Amino acid sequence: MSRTIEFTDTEFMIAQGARLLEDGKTFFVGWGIPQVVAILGQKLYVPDVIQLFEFGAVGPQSVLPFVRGTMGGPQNTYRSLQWLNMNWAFAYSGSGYMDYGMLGALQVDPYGNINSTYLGGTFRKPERRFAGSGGGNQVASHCWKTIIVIKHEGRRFVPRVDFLTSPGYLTGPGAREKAGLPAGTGPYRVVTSKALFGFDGETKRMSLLAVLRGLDPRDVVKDMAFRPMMAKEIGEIPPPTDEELRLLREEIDPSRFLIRGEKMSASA
Amino acid sequence: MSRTIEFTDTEFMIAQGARLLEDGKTFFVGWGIPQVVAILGQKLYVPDVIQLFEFGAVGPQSVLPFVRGTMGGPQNTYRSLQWLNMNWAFAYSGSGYMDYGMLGALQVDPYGNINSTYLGGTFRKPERRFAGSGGGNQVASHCWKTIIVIKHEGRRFVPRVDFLTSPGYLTGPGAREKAGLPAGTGPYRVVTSKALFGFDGETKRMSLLAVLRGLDPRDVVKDMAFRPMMAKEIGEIPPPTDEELRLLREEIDPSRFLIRGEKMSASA
Amino acid sequence: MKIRKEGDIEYRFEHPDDFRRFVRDKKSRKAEPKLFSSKEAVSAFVADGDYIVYDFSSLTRGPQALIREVIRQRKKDLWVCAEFTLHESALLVGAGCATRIDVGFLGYGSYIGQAVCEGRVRVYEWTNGGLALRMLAGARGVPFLPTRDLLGSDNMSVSAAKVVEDPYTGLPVAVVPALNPDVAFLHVHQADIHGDARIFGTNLFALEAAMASHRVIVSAEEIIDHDEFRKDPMRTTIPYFLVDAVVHAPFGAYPGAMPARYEIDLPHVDMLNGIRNDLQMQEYLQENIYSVADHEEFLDKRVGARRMAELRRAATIMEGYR
Amino acid sequence: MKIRKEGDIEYRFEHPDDFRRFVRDKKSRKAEPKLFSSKEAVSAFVADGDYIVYDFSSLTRGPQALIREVIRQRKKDLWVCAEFTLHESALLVGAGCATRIDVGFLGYGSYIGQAVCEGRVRVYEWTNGGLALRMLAGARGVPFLPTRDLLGSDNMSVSAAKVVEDPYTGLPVAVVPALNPDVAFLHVHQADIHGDARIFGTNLFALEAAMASHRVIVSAEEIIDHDEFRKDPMRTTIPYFLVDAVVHAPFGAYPGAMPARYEIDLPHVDMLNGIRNDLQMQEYLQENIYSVADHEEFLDKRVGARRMAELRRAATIMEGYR
Repeated sequence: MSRTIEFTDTEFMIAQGARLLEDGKTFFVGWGIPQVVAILGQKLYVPDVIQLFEFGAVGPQSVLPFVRGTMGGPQNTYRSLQWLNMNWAFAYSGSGYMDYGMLGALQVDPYGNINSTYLGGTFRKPERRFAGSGGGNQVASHCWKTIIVIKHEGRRFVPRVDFLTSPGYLTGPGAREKAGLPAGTGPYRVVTSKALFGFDGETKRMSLLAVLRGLDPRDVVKDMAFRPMMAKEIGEIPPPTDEELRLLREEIDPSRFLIRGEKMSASA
Repeated sequence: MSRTIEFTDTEFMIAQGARLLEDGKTFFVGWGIPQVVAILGQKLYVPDVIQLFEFGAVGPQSVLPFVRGTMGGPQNTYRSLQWLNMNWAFAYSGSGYMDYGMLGALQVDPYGNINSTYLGGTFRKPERRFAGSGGGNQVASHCWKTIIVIKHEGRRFVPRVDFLTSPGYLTGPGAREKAGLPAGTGPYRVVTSKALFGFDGETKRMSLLAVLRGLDPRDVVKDMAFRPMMAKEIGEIPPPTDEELRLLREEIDPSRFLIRGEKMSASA
Repeated sequence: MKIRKEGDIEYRFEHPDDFRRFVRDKKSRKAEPKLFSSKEAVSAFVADGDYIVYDFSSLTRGPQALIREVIRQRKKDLWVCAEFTLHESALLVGAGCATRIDVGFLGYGSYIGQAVCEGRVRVYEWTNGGLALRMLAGARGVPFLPTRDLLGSDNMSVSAAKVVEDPYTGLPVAVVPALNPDVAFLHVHQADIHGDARIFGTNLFALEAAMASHRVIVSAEEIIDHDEFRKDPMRTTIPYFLVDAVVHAPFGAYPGAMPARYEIDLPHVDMLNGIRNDLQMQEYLQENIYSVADHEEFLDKRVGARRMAELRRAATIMEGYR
Repeated sequence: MKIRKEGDIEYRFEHPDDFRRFVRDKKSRKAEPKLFSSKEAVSAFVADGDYIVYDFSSLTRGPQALIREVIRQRKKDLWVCAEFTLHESALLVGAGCATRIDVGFLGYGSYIGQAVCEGRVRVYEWTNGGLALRMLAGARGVPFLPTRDLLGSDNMSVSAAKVVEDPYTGLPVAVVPALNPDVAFLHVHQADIHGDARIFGTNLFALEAAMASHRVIVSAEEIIDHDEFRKDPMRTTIPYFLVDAVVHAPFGAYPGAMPARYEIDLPHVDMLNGIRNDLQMQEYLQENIYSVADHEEFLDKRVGARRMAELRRAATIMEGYR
């Protein structure tokens, strides 16, 4: 007999992201939801992951609860291996020491290019303006594998991003290298609030790998403004576990500021 | 009635160098005799001078006695304002914060170009090989005014250095700027064991400013392998004072390792 | 010539020789007392049209007292280096102080985004890494530095970053021009009256910014004896001869946190982030900045001893900050 | 392709992508115990033909125990980055280990100068600042960095530094290629068994070299608990994932000084500097290196507890070193 689990889309996105982390590896963590993904993962699955933050915290072991909005505060830098500054943080990534990068996005295109700058209009006259790159451009340029964490809203998946803030595979195979970006790097996974995407080895286009248990893959992709590739077998992602939800709700974000979202449910 | 002071040529060179220091200014200090000049000056005349060493000691107040050969040891870095590293040291000089540089030399030419690499033969087959630039090239390139400290031996003053290790005025007026070196910088004084030289504002050629009391300027320049310019009035430099000699002999270098040299005398 | 233009792109750039001359002629190396009130410091060293930079984040060790004083003095036409910061940009634009922003990170809250859409402020996209590198170039006295990012992105077209061919590999490499701001604001844990300063914890580019900027204003939670610095040179973040003014400003990072001193005032930050329009912005500015004479009056009348004590008690993580 | 040639000039250069791939594939990020004897560490991580770098000076915190072990193992054809060092180059050349030297500072004593004159070792002139910058480029993963020195000097013709036109000012600027050594030796005050390391005092480019090098051997006066590093992250010089081997080597900087631990053994250094010919060199090597099994036996039989105690007592300056 299977139970039904209730959760928000954000909770699912964070939980499935946390399960992707690889222990004993280095993660360059972007601002916002990626921080929560890294914290959940480190507490639950990958204690020996080394987080890096652009302001120079190397290997912190965060104190809970997570203080929303903050990055450089004492909670998020607690028990670091080393405290440095921004130019050193990007030296770690520039010289190849960062296995993974993890970033949020406003929009993403089939090649994993990220827009976090503006939506609609032009650069000088945007319809809606957002934060811009921060250190995202460096993270997406330098890290070996970039994980993009993004809400599963069709309008966020566009054939061409309004502004290319942080590079994915640009225009396709070989384009990163041709532009001068470090060889062998690029987007690796797109973690959404419904599904998980990878990138096809040949075409470098986004490819659906798995969906939340109970969802129909065709429904998952039908709102997307581009047609992703489909893996041979589409996997099924279990919903957040009790322990993931407990940790998120009681320890990481007791004010429920970050983990709120659309209500969902799935069988445990 | 004047006393006669007895001293070594090295002691005179150090003492007259120490008197050149300007209080409340920054000095990038090279290895060896320049260190002793800076120590004597700071103890006696310019307490608020800020010394900088290439290994990243900013503003030390050295402990005596001076430990010969050392630069980075605890004696020479005592009570620094800041301890950093080499790339930061050359950032201080690169961005214009170093008023003076002070360097030794094997050879110097009329434009104040310094050789500290080899003498005779070719680079690949030198007759005598020495230490090379160290950080001297950076000091002579970046600092506003470079002071060269060199024994007054005719063969050290050559029309053209065997190897241009650290730049003076290169081939003459405008040459530094044309090469891309920071504008307005260059050699300022040459302190020797007999005399003091400056550089002519127009020709940028070395010019005799003063000699040790009792010496004849013509004798001082006659051994030099190039003919320096002569200032309109050649000044007279008093010999080391009792206090300079006491400090050098009793506190700075009690083993007399560094201050030994040819015996000289002059009236006090 | 401190502003250059290439096509549509304006950028702050000063020939390294010009910056060097400023450093030679206008920056004293003397260990003199430099204690100023925030009013005096901002009045003396910040002019209309200046390019300003600050370290660190709005929520952590940001120089908030100095920013508020800039607003109180109604400085005009500032160009802001908005690296890893949040609401300062919104306040400076909302108050009519800033007209250009190098981004960085332009967050958060909707007010600043709206201002960009309305064309009330011009923005350039350098990215955080690009701005940090520009600051390092400015500090080293070189006209540019190369990097293997920015490449292939649209930031290249809305900044003055360029692509050059690496002379060793032939690879395309991005280069960014040096940045030498007019003024740097640094809020620190400890300073002496000459300007020697200590920051505990990480920083963005505190030393780079201090070295690269024409003028440096340090505000400090605590003023300590000069001798303390000489006893422990590894802990010096900034030596005095880079600094023009020292302001004693306890709670100078409020409403942000000062690590190991006090925590963030989250309700106040929420109020800031909730600003959606000019009416709300002007109300905030009136209440928290214009209507009080200075930082001290702001603390007394708008924060209060009780709240400050609470925030101090909330700062329980001391480990590593000393 | 780690050695390049332009005209007469050989230089060590690795494409940044190749170095990055090495870092990805061959450098573990796991916090594993890495305690080695100096014999094991040098045997495992130093190969004939390697390019080696060390921090700091021969007389201060130099990795002398590791250098002696390299000589004891009679490594061949090493290329040495001789920055701010003194007698190591002479010993490595005298022992037949090193055949190429990037200078730096090639001092002192007459032995090494004589070896250059006789063509027993090839030298290239990068200057101290140039080598430090090359190391920074290697650490940042960029193929080159620019600088406003070297220009106009003869070093340009006996190194692979080049002059390029700055894309912003048109100024001629010197550029130096990145340096990614095979092995870095760092002698530190404290390390844990994973490789986290602390240096007290200044350094040349300890973090740059650790980040830029393929392999990093840390020798430490003291092994401390990992937790100590996490309690005080500002004092970490090198984090463990850059480090391949940790050697516990008290008196590892002897005959040089370890600040706040022991002083220079000046008579021993004078003996070193007095070496004028090969006979004297071979005698020195035999007596101090070949004839003892390892660093510990060297300390017991050639230095002795009494002398070590004297040198410890002579280190009276503690201020700032903690």
